[in-house]
Amino acid sequence: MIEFCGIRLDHRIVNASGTFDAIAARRAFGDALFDDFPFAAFVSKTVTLAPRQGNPPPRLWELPGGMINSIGLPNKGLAGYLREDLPRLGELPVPLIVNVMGSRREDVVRLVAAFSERDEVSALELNVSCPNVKTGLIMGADPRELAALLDVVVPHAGKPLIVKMTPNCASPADVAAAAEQHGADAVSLINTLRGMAMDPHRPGEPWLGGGTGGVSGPAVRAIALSQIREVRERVDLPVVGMGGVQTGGHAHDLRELGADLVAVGTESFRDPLAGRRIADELAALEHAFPANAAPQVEAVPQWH
Amino acid sequence: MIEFCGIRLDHRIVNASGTFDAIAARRAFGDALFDDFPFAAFVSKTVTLAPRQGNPPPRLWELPGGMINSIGLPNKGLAGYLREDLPRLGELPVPLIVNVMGSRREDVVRLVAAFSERDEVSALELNVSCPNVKTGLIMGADPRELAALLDVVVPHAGKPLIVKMTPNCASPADVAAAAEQHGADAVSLINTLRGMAMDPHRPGEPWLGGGTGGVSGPAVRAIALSQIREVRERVDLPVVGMGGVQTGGHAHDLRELGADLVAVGTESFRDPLAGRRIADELAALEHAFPANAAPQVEAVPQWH
Amino acid sequence: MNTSIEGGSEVAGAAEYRIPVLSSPTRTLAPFGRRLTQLKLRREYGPYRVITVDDPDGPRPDPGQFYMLTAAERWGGGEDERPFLPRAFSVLRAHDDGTLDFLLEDVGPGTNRLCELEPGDGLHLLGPLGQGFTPPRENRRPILVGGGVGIAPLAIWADRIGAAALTLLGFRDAVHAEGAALIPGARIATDDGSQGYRGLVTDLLNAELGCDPRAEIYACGPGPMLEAVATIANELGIPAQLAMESGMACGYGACFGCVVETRDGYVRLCVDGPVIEAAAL
Amino acid sequence: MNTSIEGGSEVAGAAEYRIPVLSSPTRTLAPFGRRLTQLKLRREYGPYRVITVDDPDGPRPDPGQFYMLTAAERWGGGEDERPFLPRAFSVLRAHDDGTLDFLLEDVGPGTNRLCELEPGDGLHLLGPLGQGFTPPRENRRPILVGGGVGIAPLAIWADRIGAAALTLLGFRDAVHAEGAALIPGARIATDDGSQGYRGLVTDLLNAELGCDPRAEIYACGPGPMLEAVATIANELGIPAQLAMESGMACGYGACFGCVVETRDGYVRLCVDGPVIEAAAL
Ligand SMILES: Cc1cc2nc3c(=O)[nH]c(=O)nc-3n(C[C@H](O)[C@H](O)[C@H](O)COP(=O)(O)OP(=O)(O)OC[C@H]3O[C@@H](n4cnc5c(N)ncnc54)[C@H](O)[C@@H]3O)c2cc1C
Ligand SMILES: Cc1cc2nc3c(=O)[nH]c(=O)nc-3n(C[C@H](O)[C@H](O)[C@H](O)COP(=O)(O)OP(=O)(O)OC[C@H]3O[C@@H](n4cnc5c(N)ncnc54)[C@H](O)[C@@H]3O)c2cc1C
Ligand SMILES: Cc1cc2nc3c(=O)[nH]c(=O)nc-3n(C[C@H](O)[C@H](O)[C@H](O)COP(=O)(O)O)c2cc1C
Ligand SMILES: Cc1cc2nc3c(=O)[nH]c(=O)nc-3n(C[C@H](O)[C@H](O)[C@H](O)COP(=O)(O)O)c2cc1C
Ligand code: FES
Ligand code: FES
Repeated sequence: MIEFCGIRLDHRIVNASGTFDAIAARRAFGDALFDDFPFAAFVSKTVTLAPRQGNPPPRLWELPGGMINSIGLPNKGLAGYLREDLPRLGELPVPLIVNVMGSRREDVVRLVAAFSERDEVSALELNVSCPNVKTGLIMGADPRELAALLDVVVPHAGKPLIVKMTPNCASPADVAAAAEQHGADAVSLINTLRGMAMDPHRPGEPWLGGGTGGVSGPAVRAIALSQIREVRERVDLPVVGMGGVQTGGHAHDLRELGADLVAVGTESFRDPLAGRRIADELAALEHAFPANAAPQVEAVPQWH
Repeated sequence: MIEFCGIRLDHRIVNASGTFDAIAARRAFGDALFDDFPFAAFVSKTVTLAPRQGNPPPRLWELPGGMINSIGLPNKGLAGYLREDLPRLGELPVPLIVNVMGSRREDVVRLVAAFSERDEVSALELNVSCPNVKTGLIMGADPRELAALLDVVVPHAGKPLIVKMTPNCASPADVAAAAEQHGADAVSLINTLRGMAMDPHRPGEPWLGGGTGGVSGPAVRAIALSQIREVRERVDLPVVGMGGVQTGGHAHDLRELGADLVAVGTESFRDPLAGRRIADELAALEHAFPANAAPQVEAVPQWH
Repeated sequence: MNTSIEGGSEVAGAAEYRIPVLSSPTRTLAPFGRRLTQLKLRREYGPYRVITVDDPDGPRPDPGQFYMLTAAERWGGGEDERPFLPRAFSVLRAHDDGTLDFLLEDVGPGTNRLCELEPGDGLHLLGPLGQGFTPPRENRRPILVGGGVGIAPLAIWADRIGAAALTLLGFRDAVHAEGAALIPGARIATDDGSQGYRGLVTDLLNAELGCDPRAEIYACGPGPMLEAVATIANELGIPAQLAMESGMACGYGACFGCVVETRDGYVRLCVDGPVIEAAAL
Repeated sequence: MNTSIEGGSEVAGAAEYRIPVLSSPTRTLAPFGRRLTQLKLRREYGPYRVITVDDPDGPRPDPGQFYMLTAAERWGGGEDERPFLPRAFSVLRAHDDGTLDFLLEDVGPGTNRLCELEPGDGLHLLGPLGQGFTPPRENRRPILVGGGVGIAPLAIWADRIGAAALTLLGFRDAVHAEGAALIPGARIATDDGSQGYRGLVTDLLNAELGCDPRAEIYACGPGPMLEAVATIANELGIPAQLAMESGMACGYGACFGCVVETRDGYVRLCVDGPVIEAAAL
């Protein structure tokens, strides 16, 4: 048993938002899913205030050691989610963390307030990778923008609030510091890196229906390591580390850098039980080499 | 024959700064290097005002489809470079583009002014991936910071000035727009993405002597495509596109997105003649499918 | 509209009859987690390859269900350093000895690597997944329509519904038509006339429906063929169950990457399909 | 200091004699660009593998020079989806029929893939690269000291300088010592004493130098062995040419990744080495 933001968890592996749908998985695997649930907590896909159908297909492109997705955050919207999904997710054998996003600060407040009232929900994850329709800035890419958002949202958060940072920014450490100073309870990173692919059959045209997409998987692991380390060195908040984790060794690397929890995303597409395997491998490694509370690594030159 | 910033070039493939050393290559291959020089122009490794020895080894880490380097910009410094290297580079059969960097605006001014006076030099590339020692901001990650730098540098630039952008920023398009408005003659992108690797033999310790490094190669190509496209859609400046280019097809993709020149970096490590092969493959493709002046792609949602 | 994104029973909406793929009681569940297994046998049928894979612990799949396959070794390092993700394949046949047959066409790094596998080589298998075919509605005779590698799910379906089934298969040419040997008694059309009827398999279908429209169509094949079948079926108001394809990352509803557009919005083909009613499109 | 980064003749500096690897007139140049060639033969020597590669168009390499090798197929897709970059290997021998021998030890995805290659398989080859050994200074007898796979450059060097050369080789055990067959007449030490002298090859070297210190040492092997050799040589003021290793991306001076620290600063091992004078360290 470990504790994260006051939530008791069986182990340190959770799913990355949007990479595991417990409701669909139950349709495919039945109750076997519950008997051997791979994650210590379940993180929902991003929920927005209004329903979203998502981007037109194709939504996937495969990379060397990874993929690009332009799913476009399909979801039922707050009302539909509260009505249809939350009750079913309440049946899960592990704590539920609901991931929310809005392009207006008021929207985020409404989402956070609504989920804070529900007992099924143990914590909230705030996806700040979208632009603020008013300022045009990506909410999570600019420390001031994030601070302003948190100042209006935090008072309405009745549950621990995890800020899901975007890697598409100049200084993740500055953003994390803003999150810490303005009342976030934890940060999670990395989200996907903006990327695109060309259509092999139509020269000059993008492959993805959404034009651009987000890069994930082992291909981004090196970038995740440095952003997680940079953030860990700056803030004392609990950190959920993710980005290309495929093995207990990868998870242990993040633990060594100071991540409290490790999220598994793309690897679950290759095996729905990957989270369980990684948790077991990590447990074995933590037994062999206990992870350091603080990272052992010194400050480094920023020039390459 | 094509033209770029008033320089006449045989084709559209150049080397990426720091990935080909013509002087060392001549020691390894002799004059055969000149008989079949792979690039239409030669871009130097970054030159700084003071000499730099670079980062302690190990400096390399291999990734799936790419690598991380923490070379640390070793160079002889302005004086040594002018004295020893420039005369030798003057013998090259192609135009020379000198890449410079400084952490004080005055340093950049001195570098730009000094190289502007030399006939061996056809253009300057300004590496803005370093922090400004005064403001602490990465010079190329923040539009205002870059604007302020260019305002003092451009008046001293007696040659076309190419801004080598950093991909580690929130909005490459905003940075490119600042470059355009403040007198740059072209932009080049992408530089390496900040990344790191853990030492397989020492748990918790970074592998690279420099701690973190820069990710390059095919692993970053998807990210390069989207940044180049984003920039091309915003500015009218000539664009030098790079990032994981391995084939004429990859180069043609960048041309389709509106890149004027394409730079080859990491692929040259796999074969010093890669640039020549890619130039030939690109020529064949441009013959088959002429690249569009303007990119055919429409604006896209920023959400994934 | 948006509700259809989670799939589930809402989708039927205005359709003349409920979409069985979404409401059908019979969906064979997959064991949770991928299984490491072995290739036992491989055979060629013209340009196609049939691989027989051990699956002693798996359940018997429904016709029309699919599996996600990954070679246990060297999954990666092919063209463009791919593949990385698993690949989806309809089950061609399930045998009593607990083996499964799959029909492969080498079109890229994933299928290429799977076609390389030799008896004894390891592969990972997840499934059976998705929603398969459902029996014809009363007094409708089943007509199976397949194109190219798309004949795979029709073979196991033909086995199941037996003699009743009339099977029409289309191929590029006689070489590709060697695949037809997998469904004895099928009528064949080839684009170049090098075997059987010269023309499109949908011509054969039209002829059949001309004689007697009280049929239910089961189709699998290239996109354009399925569209043609859907148009024919919808115009005549004949039910057609289409086994469709789309690019998939996970195969079990996790990534939302495999959506196809239906009149009710996007549905995930891996959980709400791969068999979709033409009337729903 | 910084000037040494570009390598070149400045490095010698305070050293007792100029560093020949940096000033030597004899460096065989590599043809520009990698060449596609074929594996002709492979043999086992205990845990080591010798591959013979066709190189009709390449020049004859200097002893101590190296090549960058890449398998033409499946370079990638191994452990961690690697390798991606080419790998550096000293030339073991160059034959009159235009073939080259390399000695491989499987330590990771790159060497593993190269060890898999069979006669007829393609590989890319760039070289010969770097600066090799230079002849002993007058009236000094050459002593060759090798450890493990590090015996490779000593074989071609022994061929060149002939009978004069005394060769001392160290291995983990008798199994690894099978590699010694590549240099007939060599004296052998093993860590576990399972063959030849029980102990370190540097003990044999010390004994030799005890009898007669007028020698020049040529060494290649694991880091600790080379350090021990350098210490011995520097203490006795005996010249020692060390064929060193470091991680390389390009092999021809392009990446600045392969530096080793010398008393004059970092030098690129691929252009200023791989043979470095112990006195320069
Ligand atoms: C439910 C279902 C059942 C199927 N059943 C069968 C079957 O029984 N037999 C069979 O042979 N096939 C079947 N398929 C199709 C099979 O899954 C694909 O042919 C296979 O995934 C192709 O993978 P590949 O790596 O060989 O080719 P890919 O390289 O993936 O090429 C396939 C197509 O994907 C696109 N593409 C190209 N590069 C990329 C990239 N980097 N990322 C994403 N897309 C790319 C192109 O349009 C290309 O034409 C089925 C598919 C589904 C969804
Ligand atoms: C001039 C020269 C001559 C050589 N001659 C020979 C020879 O004759 N015979 C021979 O067998 N070898 C020789 N080598 C060594 C050989 O080049 C290496 O053993 C080889 O490059 C290892 O590659 P690999 O993929 O098999 O192993 P790697 O996985 O590269 O492992 C080798 C070492 O690299 C480090 N490493 C692990 N993962 C990574 C990563 N992702 N990125 C970077 N480093 C990593 C670890 O420390 C590991 O121990 C020579 C090297 C040089 C420089
Ligand atoms: C298909 C897909 C969908 C995703 N959807 C979401 C999402 O809805 N909300 C979110 O915050 N992150 C989303 N992500 C990002 C992941 O949560 C995670 O940050 C990222 O994939 C990096 O982890 P990985 O490399 O292990 O996949 C998605 C990622 C993928 C691949
Ligand atoms: C080993 C190495 C050294 C580099 N040195 C420099 C440099 O000195 N200055 C610079 O502007 N970019 C430098 N770069 C970045 C490249 O110029 C290029 O922007 C990047 O590698 C992406 O291109 P690629 O994927 O084709 O390598 C370096 C890249 C590598 C791999
Ligand atoms: S393939 Fe992932 S949701 Fe269908
Ligand atoms: S290996 Fe690239 S400079 Fe030596």
